[in-house]
Amino acid sequence: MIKFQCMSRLWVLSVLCLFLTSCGEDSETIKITFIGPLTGGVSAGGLGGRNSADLAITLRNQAPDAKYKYELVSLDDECKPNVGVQVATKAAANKAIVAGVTHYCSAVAMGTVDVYHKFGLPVIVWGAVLPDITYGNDYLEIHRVNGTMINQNTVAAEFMIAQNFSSWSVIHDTTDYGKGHFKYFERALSESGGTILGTFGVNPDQQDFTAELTKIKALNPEVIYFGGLAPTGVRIRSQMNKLGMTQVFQGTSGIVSDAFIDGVGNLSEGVLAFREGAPTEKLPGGKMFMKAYEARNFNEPAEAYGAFAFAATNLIIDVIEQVGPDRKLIRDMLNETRGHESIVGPVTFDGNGQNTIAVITKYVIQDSEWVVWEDSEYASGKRFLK
Amino acid sequence: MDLGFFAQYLINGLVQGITYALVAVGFTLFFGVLDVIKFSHGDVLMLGAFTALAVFLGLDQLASPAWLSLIIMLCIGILAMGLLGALLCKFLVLPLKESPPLNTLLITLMFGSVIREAVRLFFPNGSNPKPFPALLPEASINWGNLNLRLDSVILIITGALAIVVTHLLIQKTRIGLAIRAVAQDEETARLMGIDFKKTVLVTFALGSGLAALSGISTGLYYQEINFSMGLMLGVIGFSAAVVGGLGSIYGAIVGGLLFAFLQTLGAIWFSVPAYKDVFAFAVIIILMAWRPTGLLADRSAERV
Amino acid sequence: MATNRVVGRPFCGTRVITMPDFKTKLAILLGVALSVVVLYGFLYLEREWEIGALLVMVPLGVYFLRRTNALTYYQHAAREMPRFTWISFVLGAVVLIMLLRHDDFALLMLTTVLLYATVSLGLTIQFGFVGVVNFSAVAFFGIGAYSMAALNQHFVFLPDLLIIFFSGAISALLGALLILPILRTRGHYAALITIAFGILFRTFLEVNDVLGGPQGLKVPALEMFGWNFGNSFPSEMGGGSFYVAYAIVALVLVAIVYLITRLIESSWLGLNMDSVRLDEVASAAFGINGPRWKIAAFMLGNCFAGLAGAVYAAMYGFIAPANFNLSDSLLLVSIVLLGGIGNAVAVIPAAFLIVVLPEKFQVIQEYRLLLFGIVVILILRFRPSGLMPRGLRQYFAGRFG
Amino acid sequence: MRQTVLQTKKLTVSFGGLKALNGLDVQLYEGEFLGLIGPNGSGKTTFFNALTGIYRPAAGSVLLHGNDITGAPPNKVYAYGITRTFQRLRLATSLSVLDNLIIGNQRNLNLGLWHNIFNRKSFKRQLQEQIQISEELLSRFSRDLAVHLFKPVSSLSMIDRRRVEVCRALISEPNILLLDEPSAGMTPDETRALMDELQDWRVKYPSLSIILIEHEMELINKVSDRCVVLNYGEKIAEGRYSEVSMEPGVRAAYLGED
Repeated sequence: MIKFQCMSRLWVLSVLCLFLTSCGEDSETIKITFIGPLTGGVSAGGLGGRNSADLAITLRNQAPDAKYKYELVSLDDECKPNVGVQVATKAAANKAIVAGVTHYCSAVAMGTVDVYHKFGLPVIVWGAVLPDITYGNDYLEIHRVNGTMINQNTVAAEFMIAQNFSSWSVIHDTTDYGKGHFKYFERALSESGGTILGTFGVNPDQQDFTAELTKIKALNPEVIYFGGLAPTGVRIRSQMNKLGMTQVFQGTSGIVSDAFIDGVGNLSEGVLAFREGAPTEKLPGGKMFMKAYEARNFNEPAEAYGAFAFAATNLIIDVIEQVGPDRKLIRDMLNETRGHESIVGPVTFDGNGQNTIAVITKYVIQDSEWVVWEDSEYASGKRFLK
Repeated sequence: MDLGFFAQYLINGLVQGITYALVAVGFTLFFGVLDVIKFSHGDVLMLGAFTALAVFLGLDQLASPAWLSLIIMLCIGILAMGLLGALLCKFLVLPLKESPPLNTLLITLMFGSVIREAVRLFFPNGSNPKPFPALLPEASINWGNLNLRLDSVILIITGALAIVVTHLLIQKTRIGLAIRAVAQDEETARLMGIDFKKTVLVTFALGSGLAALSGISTGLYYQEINFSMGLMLGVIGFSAAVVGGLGSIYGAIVGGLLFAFLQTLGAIWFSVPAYKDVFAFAVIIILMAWRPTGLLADRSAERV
Repeated sequence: MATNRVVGRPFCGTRVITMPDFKTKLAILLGVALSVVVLYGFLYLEREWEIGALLVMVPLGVYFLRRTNALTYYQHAAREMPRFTWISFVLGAVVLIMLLRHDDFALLMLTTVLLYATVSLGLTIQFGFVGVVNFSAVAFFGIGAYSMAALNQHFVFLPDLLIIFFSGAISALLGALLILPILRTRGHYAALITIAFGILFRTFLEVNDVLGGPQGLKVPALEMFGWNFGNSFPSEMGGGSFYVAYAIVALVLVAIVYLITRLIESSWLGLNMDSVRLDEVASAAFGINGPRWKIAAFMLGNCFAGLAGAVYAAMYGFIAPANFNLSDSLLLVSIVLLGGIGNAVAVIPAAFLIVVLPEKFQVIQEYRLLLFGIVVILILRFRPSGLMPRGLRQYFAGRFG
Repeated sequence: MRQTVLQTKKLTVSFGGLKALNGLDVQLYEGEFLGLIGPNGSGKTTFFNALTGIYRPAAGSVLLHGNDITGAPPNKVYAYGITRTFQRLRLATSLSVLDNLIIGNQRNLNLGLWHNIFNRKSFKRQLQEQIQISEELLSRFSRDLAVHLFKPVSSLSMIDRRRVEVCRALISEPNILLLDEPSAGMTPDETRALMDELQDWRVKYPSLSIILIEHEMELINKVSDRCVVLNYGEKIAEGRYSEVSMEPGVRAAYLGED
């Protein structure tokens, strides 16, 4: 019994300690938030982005000429709008956080822009591609380094027509990402004069696509356009093989990742995809980024949008170095970004905060590697699609 | 419709249906002995596939021939999941026997999400889909528009065989007798000297082993596995078991095939194939209203 | 003899604990104060080691309280004076809201907890009382949310308070579609029907662009009693986040729904529902119309979910199909089970755990759901019937006549 | 001649092809104690289930005071004043004794929303009334049992549970009581005690008619006014136990003699 009393007193004491110590002030670092999906189905992209943002912060903290010390506050939005609003509120309501690098999933970004506006937190979107995120509002706080799906699909459609393809079948997932891509691709294609033979909206969690593919087989298009992310894309490309289908597989930015090649294996040869931004590996800064990323030994690869998260974080830090840690000043300064050099090419924000220098890079998989089209043996005529 | 395409749909549906049926048999077994839903079933399936993949990657370095690798993968995968199933039962399911049955559901649900998150985090680069080796012969016959592959045929036969063996195990062996006795009436079975705990553990091991088998065959068929593959398969397997009639192996088979059939039909009918799940589940709701205890469950009157 | 009886008196072994009135009241107030402090701390603590310490301290604290029988005493006190307890807890919640009035995020979480608790109370009636399992709670929550969005868009003239009620009603009415299959099936079979409905609902919203499709819908802030809920409180009113208004609306909602649930439980309605759950055949033999109670409970529970969904939509300002997954339904079911099935009070601490804990685990980033799963497994393993198992029915407060 | 309260005419219940009851004619008079005997599976419980509306008869009719109530649902049958007990106890074990008894008194409860939710004063009055009735009823059966009124049924002994089940059937003061093997799981002494208590009750309510399913022949002999013997869903004999038990057909079917 004595032991019990002793223990309970100890307990009360330690709880008091806990409260008292947690009342202490935070250290003098400048906080930037990163928000993306760290758990659940699309966490691969989110973790790649988180690591890249983290890398940007670490590199800057190591730089001798940096004025401030920075700290990254990473939050998980699970790719769910409601959780996104929660964490966005958490970040935006925290006055210590001065800016954010936010969102991979478009539906989440759509839900949170109001929150950032309300609390005045300037953010740069690093991965979500729905045009409405920047163009659906006139909030000064919202910026985006990556291009939208409009740019991507215009380039894609024109390019494919130039390669003498004329008929498509579309498989897209029914999330905002896949549906949006389909919408803009269809629009671009009708302008360029291609035809879509059939469209198949599918559930991204779906495992088996043989029924849809059999239907496509009957339509016999030249190209299968896939709007969606790597996991679904891997399944579809593998299952095409099951049915003996040899159509050209054209994807969107969502499949530009090593995961796609790893998942598909040998079948990946000749798969096409398009991504906003200059090819990371061709810019001097990009090479440095890839090397530094490698050196950190992260558990996860940077994925397609890691470079954007890195660029966005760096852009924010550059602005803070210039104007100091003040949300309003950062916001206004960000809006004046013109031709800022980054690892994804120069960044210029238009009136809506959208990066207008929409470089779209065309990729093709050659020998299990994403190769920029212009450098590939396909472009030089040594290999042929199909 | 062209006959070739028709046959293609049929084969696709059959492979899927057999996979669903294998999962459903697990649900039916657990329900039979313990009257519980084990919601982690789909995730156990996924873990089985990942275990097999890990084994393969290990064997790959020893350069073992494909058939040998396959056998070792199957053995280790099934045994490991059987063991996991038994452990899960022993430490999480049986201790909750006296509490509300839904709590078992919750604890297995959480266990499933722990497995899922653990694979995602601790399997190297586990948040991305993983290629699964194509160890089955890939020969195929092109017959009109039908592309019939040898591996599909092998998988259909293996799946069917596994179900038949399970059925025989339950109908013809001593342990099968014990399982049936426990399923009939736990109290009486105990009085007859049947080791209740052991029987339940064996059943869980059996069901989980089957899940591993279906996980591995899913991997072999699609040549790709990912950490969330068990989610939908689990829900569909459960639906198949229930529609067929819980407690009946035939019911599980019928339910599995029916579900695959509905999905394929939905994919053919609707211009947006994502409606196929809406369609399949809507039909299921109607079927349940028509046959409240499933299609094949014995509808003996309740004892009053 | 019948005058001085304790009705539905709590038993602790064979001992009946008696306490004088003022002492009971004091004990209740103390408990409320303690809860407010703990919750405040819970919402306020942020850092890694703090959360870790909390995870160790809270179970230890509960253990100490149990060792000293404080919890048993408290339970009895609350049973003796349920009305006083209820009012003090509502006041305690108001105090908590006031304490947190500048902390937007904490208020958002608190309000979410209250709204989830409201849905869980609906589930308590559904499967805690009458025994109809519902694995599509989030679908009805979603129906409420989408009704709010749609009505707000197309019927601008309707006052928001009315829209909230309509949302609840629409939820209940759409739920009526499931009545026939649910009445015909039971147990796991009924569970499947609701699971199917949940998946159906989500896929439908996503594929169809009528209600915004996968991109979701914006929902304007509430406007009630001449106050726009999107506004922060001006400094002459003491200042405060705009979430304060939502928190209060949610508090009023949960308080009313809780009251309704408790009144149902402590009347013949609840008794009949329990009877139907425990043995439908025997109940029928004593004149209880099972289907009638099932329908009533199912509709009422869905109505609660719809009401909560409407407020939720307005507060978050944005809804999308991805908010309404099967996993969210299971989360709501977890709240009821973790609390102790059928116990209306238990829903609130359980909702706190299930909603706030994953949020607290943000510090460990990608490992948070793993840890959350483990914590829930441990709780269930050591409290197999939930945190606060349901006790015997109590028709009236402790003393009688 | 006493008045017939319940009468079945050619009552037939079938499961699939099997006829569990085959053209059964049974009459029950007012205030009578009728024993229903027969080997296992002879259709005794099925007869109860058909009477109380749990099974729907395939043919034949059930007349209550001359009114046809064939196929009425269980809750209607209860409203007509027919209550029953179950062979395997079907009490709500997690509820208190009081709750179980109140469930039995369903037809005297006011289920109105106003009464239950808003007008708690009048509800309280009804509750007090129910407590009093329950207490009186329980103490009639066993003085000790009334003390346990607020305890969960799961904490009671077997005999007490049996008593509660019988009380649940009696509390609404039915006209007809159907007892389905109340002696199952009890010692002979306990059974005797229960039967004595029932006999006391009959003295108070002479118009109550009882049908008793029982395996214990001695018990039937002691308490029943008349017996009906079933075999394979058909009535093979009827009359006083002493007469019936002598009939060769009964001995063959029931007592297993050649």
